[in-house]
Amino acid sequence: MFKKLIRNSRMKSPWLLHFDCGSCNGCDIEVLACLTPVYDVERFGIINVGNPMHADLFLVTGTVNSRNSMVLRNLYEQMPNPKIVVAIGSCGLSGGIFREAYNVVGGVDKIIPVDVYVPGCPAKPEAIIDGVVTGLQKYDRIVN
Amino acid sequence: MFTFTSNILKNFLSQRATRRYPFETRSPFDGARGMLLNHIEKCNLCSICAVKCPSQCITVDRKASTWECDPFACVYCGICVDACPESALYQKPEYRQVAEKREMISLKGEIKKKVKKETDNGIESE
Amino acid sequence: MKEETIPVTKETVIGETAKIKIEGYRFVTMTCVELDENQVDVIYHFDENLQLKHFRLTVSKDTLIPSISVVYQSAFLVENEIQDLFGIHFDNLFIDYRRTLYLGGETIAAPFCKFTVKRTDKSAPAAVQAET
Amino acid sequence: MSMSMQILLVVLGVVAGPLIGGLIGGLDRIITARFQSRVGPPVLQPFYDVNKLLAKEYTVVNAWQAFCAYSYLAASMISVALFFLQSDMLVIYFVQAVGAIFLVVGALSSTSPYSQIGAHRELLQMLAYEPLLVLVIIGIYIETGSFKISAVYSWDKPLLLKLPFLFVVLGYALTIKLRKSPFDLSTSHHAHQELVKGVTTDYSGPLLGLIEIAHWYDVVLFLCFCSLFWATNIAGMIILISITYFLEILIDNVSARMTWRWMLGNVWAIGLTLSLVNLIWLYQQ
Amino acid sequence: MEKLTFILIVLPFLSAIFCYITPYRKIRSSIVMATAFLLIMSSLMLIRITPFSFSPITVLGADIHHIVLILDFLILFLIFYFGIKHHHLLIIIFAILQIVLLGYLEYFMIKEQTVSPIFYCDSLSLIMILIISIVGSIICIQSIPYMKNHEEHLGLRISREPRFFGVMLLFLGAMNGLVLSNDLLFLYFFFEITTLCSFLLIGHDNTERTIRNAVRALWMNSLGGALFIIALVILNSQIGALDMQKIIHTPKAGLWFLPIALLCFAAFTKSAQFPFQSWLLGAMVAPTPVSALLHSSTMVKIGVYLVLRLGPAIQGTFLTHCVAIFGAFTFLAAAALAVGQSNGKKVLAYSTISNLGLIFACAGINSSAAITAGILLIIFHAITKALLFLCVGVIEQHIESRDIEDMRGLYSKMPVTALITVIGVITMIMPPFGLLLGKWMAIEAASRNIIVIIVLALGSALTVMYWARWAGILMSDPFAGKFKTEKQPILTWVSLVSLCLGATLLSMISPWLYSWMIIPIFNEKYLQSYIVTRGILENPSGSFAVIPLSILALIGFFVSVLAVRKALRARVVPPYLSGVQLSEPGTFLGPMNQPVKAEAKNYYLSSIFGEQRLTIWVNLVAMVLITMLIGGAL
Amino acid sequence: MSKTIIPFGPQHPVLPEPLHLKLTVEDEVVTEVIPALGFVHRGLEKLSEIRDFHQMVQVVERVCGICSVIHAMCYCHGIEEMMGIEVPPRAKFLRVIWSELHRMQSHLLWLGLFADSFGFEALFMQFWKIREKVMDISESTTGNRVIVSVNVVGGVRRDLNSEQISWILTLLKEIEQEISALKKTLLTDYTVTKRTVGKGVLTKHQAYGIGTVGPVLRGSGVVQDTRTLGYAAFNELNFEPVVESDGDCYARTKVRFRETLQSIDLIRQAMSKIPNGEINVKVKGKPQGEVVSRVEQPRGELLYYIKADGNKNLDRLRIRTPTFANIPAILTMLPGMYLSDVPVIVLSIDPCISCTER
Repeated sequence: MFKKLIRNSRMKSPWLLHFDCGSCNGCDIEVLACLTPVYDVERFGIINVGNPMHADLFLVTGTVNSRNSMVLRNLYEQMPNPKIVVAIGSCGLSGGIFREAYNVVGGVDKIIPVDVYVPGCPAKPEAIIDGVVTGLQKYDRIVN
Repeated sequence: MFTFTSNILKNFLSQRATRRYPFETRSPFDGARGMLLNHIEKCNLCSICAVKCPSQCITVDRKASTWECDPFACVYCGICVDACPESALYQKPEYRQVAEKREMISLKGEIKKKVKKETDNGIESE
Repeated sequence: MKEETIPVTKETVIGETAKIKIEGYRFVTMTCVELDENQVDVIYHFDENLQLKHFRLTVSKDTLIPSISVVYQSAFLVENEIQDLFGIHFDNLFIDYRRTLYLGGETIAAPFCKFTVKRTDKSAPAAVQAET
Repeated sequence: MSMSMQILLVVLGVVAGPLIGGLIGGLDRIITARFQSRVGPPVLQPFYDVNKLLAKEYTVVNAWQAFCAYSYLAASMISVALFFLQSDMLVIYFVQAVGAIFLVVGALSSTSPYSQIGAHRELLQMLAYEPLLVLVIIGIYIETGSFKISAVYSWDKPLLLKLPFLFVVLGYALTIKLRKSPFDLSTSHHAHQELVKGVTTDYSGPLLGLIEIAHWYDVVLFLCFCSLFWATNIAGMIILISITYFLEILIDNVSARMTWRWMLGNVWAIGLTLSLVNLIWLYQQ
Repeated sequence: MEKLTFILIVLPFLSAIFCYITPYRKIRSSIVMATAFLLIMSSLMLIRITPFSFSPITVLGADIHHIVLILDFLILFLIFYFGIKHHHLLIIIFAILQIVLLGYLEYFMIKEQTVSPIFYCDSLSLIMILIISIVGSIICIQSIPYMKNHEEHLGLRISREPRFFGVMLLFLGAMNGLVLSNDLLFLYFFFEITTLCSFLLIGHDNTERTIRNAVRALWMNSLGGALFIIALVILNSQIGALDMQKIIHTPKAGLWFLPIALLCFAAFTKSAQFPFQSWLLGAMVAPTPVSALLHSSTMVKIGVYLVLRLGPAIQGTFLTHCVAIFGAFTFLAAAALAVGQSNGKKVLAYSTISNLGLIFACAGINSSAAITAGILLIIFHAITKALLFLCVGVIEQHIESRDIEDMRGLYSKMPVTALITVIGVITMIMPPFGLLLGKWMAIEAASRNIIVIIVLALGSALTVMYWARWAGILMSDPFAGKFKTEKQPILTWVSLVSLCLGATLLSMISPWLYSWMIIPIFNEKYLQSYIVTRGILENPSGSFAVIPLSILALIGFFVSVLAVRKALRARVVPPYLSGVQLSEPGTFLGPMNQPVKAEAKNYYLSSIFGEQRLTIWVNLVAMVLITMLIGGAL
Repeated sequence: MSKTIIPFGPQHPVLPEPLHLKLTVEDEVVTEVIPALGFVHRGLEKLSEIRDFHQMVQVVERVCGICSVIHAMCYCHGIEEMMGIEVPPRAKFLRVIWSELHRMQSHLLWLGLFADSFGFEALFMQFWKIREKVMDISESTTGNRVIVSVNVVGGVRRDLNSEQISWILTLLKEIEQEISALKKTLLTDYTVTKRTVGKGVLTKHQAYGIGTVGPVLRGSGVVQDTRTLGYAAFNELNFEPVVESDGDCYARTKVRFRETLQSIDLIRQAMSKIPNGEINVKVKGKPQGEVVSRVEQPRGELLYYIKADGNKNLDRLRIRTPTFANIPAILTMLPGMYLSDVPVIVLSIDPCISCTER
């Protein structure tokens, strides 16, 4: 029963960390929009903690470039297990329209393991919520 | 100091602004630019879309007669749809589903021949 | 460009800038354009009451260009950017990032110089080492 | 009070404390969401959060953090237990201060400037509210003639009638302790602040869960202090607490976060003046 | 009885002479240790025979009065000499004033009446003796390795250790004598010895700075001496006897309060209260054992001891209110100034002043609860502050800095000392330890005094601030893994650990301490304030459950220690640095790809609590309060 | 002194974007600021060498998601000027409508984030609630919420029908009412003004001298708004640049708040004056020459330098974004301020780092 309680709690309280890893802001503001009254992800217990030490869910938007890949890896390593990474937007998935630019390494999955990909340019808030939900299901599978 | 009180009390008493997605879904607006699909039976494999695509995510191989699109690189601009001479490409108003793995759309078409085929089942995992 | 463009040289650029500042112009930005293997155009854009004025400085890439951040301090940012992207150098910068404003250690030397450097190999994402 | 009765009360305090605290936290979040015309989380959300945190990977920046987190929790627990034992108010005040000090010391043990600055702001917050709390206790003492909570419960008139200003002063302390705007300087419940999460920045996983539980105890303790102002009947107590807490949420939602300079100046100036007025009035009688 | 008092007072004098003349370090160390042992033993044996009084006629075959008189003049002339040597006008004036008044008192006023008894020992004296003998001895023991290290560090060719230990032991004897004296002339004599010892020890290192500070200490303490002797002259003319007990029990009339007020004033100078705090701050240049012994745990307590002694005489008067307000003000102001300091010894110095202020406030409130609070504060402050000073001394010799900022992450360098320091700090500010018990009593006792209580409330919050941040940074990063215990001489460990145990364990038995030692002090003027049941101190208005809280604290402590053991196995992550941290601990990748060390310094709020900013106002207020005190007495 | 060195960003909850500031703080007073950029640098100007000038429209839209329409518009103006294309009048008006809608959503976004930077969460929520209505307009008229992608060289891709126009007008009315309801709090509340008034002051002289643009410049009392140049259809609309004189964060807030209302007015004017006709023209040939194109972004003046030599790929594309011009202002404003004011002041220039670094 205790295990079930924890499992239940984990599913109901994913705290998110959002890192803009070089996106055009489009996906970022959609992530932020998720927190606002119209989408209100706090319904699912999600709060933006802004601190890798507290987070369970890592939302990454944007292309990875040579400088921020270090930051990305640092943040990922600082998060305590279990954790889920959601890459958001075309840029986060593959580098998007900037794939061929000289300072772009590529998608987020080149640096850290990505659990859920949310396509879109930019991904809509609904898609981000879907991504989080899918992520949680995966999280549930991983942990239990 | 408490100038905001009336606003929040009004909020407290009135309807919430929240759309309860995913329990209630709102139908998408007409003309919303969502996922890119190809009526491959209409497609002529002319590769205009591949040339026009700003993101260069479409590859057309006329020899192997395949039309490939990297959905994770598509930027949903709709330029290819506008450019398609056969109106084979179109955008659904919904966005593409989230995925746990990388995907690649690879469709087998034929030049100037029309084949009856389902449109949506061409998605294969890489 | 339809606006007035004044050619300047490496020696006169500071003086001209100082003069235009006295006239009430405001620094807008600078643009660097590669002309060929050796030459670049550095275009200075100034503005007064929405009227633009440009300086054009044509120099070779190895020239040490005097920084106008002594006149318009805010120019340091764009000069650093040009240093990064074109590999040319400015003298006497307000804050000199020494070509680290945008680029990390392993990125190609001067990405915007198309005549000298070809496209980089994107296949292997280089590991980022922080220390330089 | 018999021994068994005392033990019962202690157990009640220690067990009910976090339950009530968490529930209040959940209600707080729902009401806050309503104020912002959102739906908000389920009422049990704080429990989910803490449960999840306790089950997370144990990571530390510095093992000393663990000592501080446990000590904070212990001190908060003891202070609530002492309250339920109807003990001496000043002792309770000192014990809860121990918890706050350990929170600060734990935050100082990390080299992250965010945590360090958070710790110093927490100290400044303590500097702001602790004198006020002492004065509130003194006010109650002057009215009832005893520092013991049992004496307050046996007092036949509601204290609020005699100590209205001191109740406002306690409100200041409560706002600071609940980490509500405009005083959520050292850490806050939402992360959008210059100090990330301030004192709790470098706590993670189970230790953060413990700190959250300790915070619930603190909240309960301070609300219990509020309830002393209408100790004549239970209904009065509950109504008073509810109104006070509702006002706290309201203030949180209608004000921006201020700076500690403003806090020290404002809280001391207004708080001390109000307490002085109230105390002098009490002495006159 | 005679033997015990002989050991307590005269033996240290003799040992001091031996220490001064022996050139061998080993012999000197043995003398110091033997004296320390004897002092501790005899002070413990004194417990059984207290209270007692006795009047020796001769000491070592000579008339005791003559010896004291001769030595008294000798000391005054010495002070006069130092005044001339260092060209300090005030010292010269005060010395001459004292010589003249003492002569006048001895030869014109006192007419063959002997004070009886000369020595009187009640519980208050006993507590003081225990503190002096035990804490003082431990400090002396610690100074053996400390001074060795100190001199090696300075690279002295001729050791100044004989002088140092001579003065230290001399001081112990003088302190014991002071608290036992009932004859005020004796008291005055010992008072002057402590002044001289303080001067000699502050100036021990013989640099320009130490001498300047020593001279400052000398003139301020001479002022105290001068006030003392004026008070004696007036007292003698009023009641014709310089007998402490008689003063306390004589009904008051006329200008009665003036000498008492002057004695209080003298006490303030000795306890370095505002505006005389500067000598104590300056005294921090002395070797740390000196600061521990003279300037925190014993000598500065003379002032509060005097006022507590005189307490019954001024009960219920305007004077006592003045003392209370003055003390409370000092408590607040010194705490505020301590917040602005980053120098560890200065923080300790201000904290000492602040605590002395609190004790003065207790003495001024002058109810039995307040007196109890005052005495508890004296006991625990002496132990804890000695401990902290010794810790700072050890740390200073190790890291060559006394700045708090440099002690950041000390745990990784010297774990045991850091832990002991943290325990010391914890005993300063947390229940159920003795100092907080004292503070609790003080606040409850002061609760009817509106000005005092507000000031105390503010001051106690400030106190927490400067202690907590110090304790915090000692345990700062990096903490991962195991560290080796640092190497220290065995005597250092003995002294640190014994003081540490003293501070913690004595707190646990404070209820019994109260019933054994403090209750006997109360007489017809004070009603017994607390009753002790099952380790709970209780009175009608409040209760402090010392033993239950101690047990809970112990449980909490052990749970926390277990948690640390568990945490040592946990994954260590770098602290949050906005994601740009590098593998080097505490550094981040800054602009221009340069590694930058993230630093976070404590807040000293120098714009609010800075010394330059506050001192002048604080001194001004203090002078107004003292004027009020003297004026009120007239 | 008690010197503290803080890495502020790149991951920091106050900054939605990765800007790194090395802050040196003494007792919470900032003494030195050194910014570090490059966390978003993609090098998209360089993409003009491998994408043709039509495709570059979509690329420059993604310089910045918050003002994508205006980037594309500026780029298209430049190319059109170079190639001598006359855009149909209806397209010009549509460009005005969408760019002003974008300005509105950008300002609402900023007002929310700004409220958040001084810890006023409820106010943040209200602004973002209103903003969703603007996003709905975007989505329904163009097909995407953020990157609307309506501009092409030679005109626009989508048209508005009369039904949509009347729907937009009713929504605008609601939005106007809701924004006005927040005016009192944003501009007069004690705690808000305490945090904004007098913070990060730039005098008129300073603001002009260090080359700031947009609301930062206008907040310091300089009348300069690129829209007065009359690009697109702005020459046919009636408006005055919004100017405040105090030069502090409060003045900038006021400028942006008033501009939001001004945008509503401009959209209404544009909708009432919109002519019928074509929405784009066919583009023939290749661009050649050198041109500087300027428009007013929500954050200020945006400048494109385009050089082409007759190929389908551009020779050089240079984008000077408003934040790039405003970053030196941060360095001027921050020293001497308290640490708690840092987010407020940094946000007061409305930083868009992805613009700055491209």
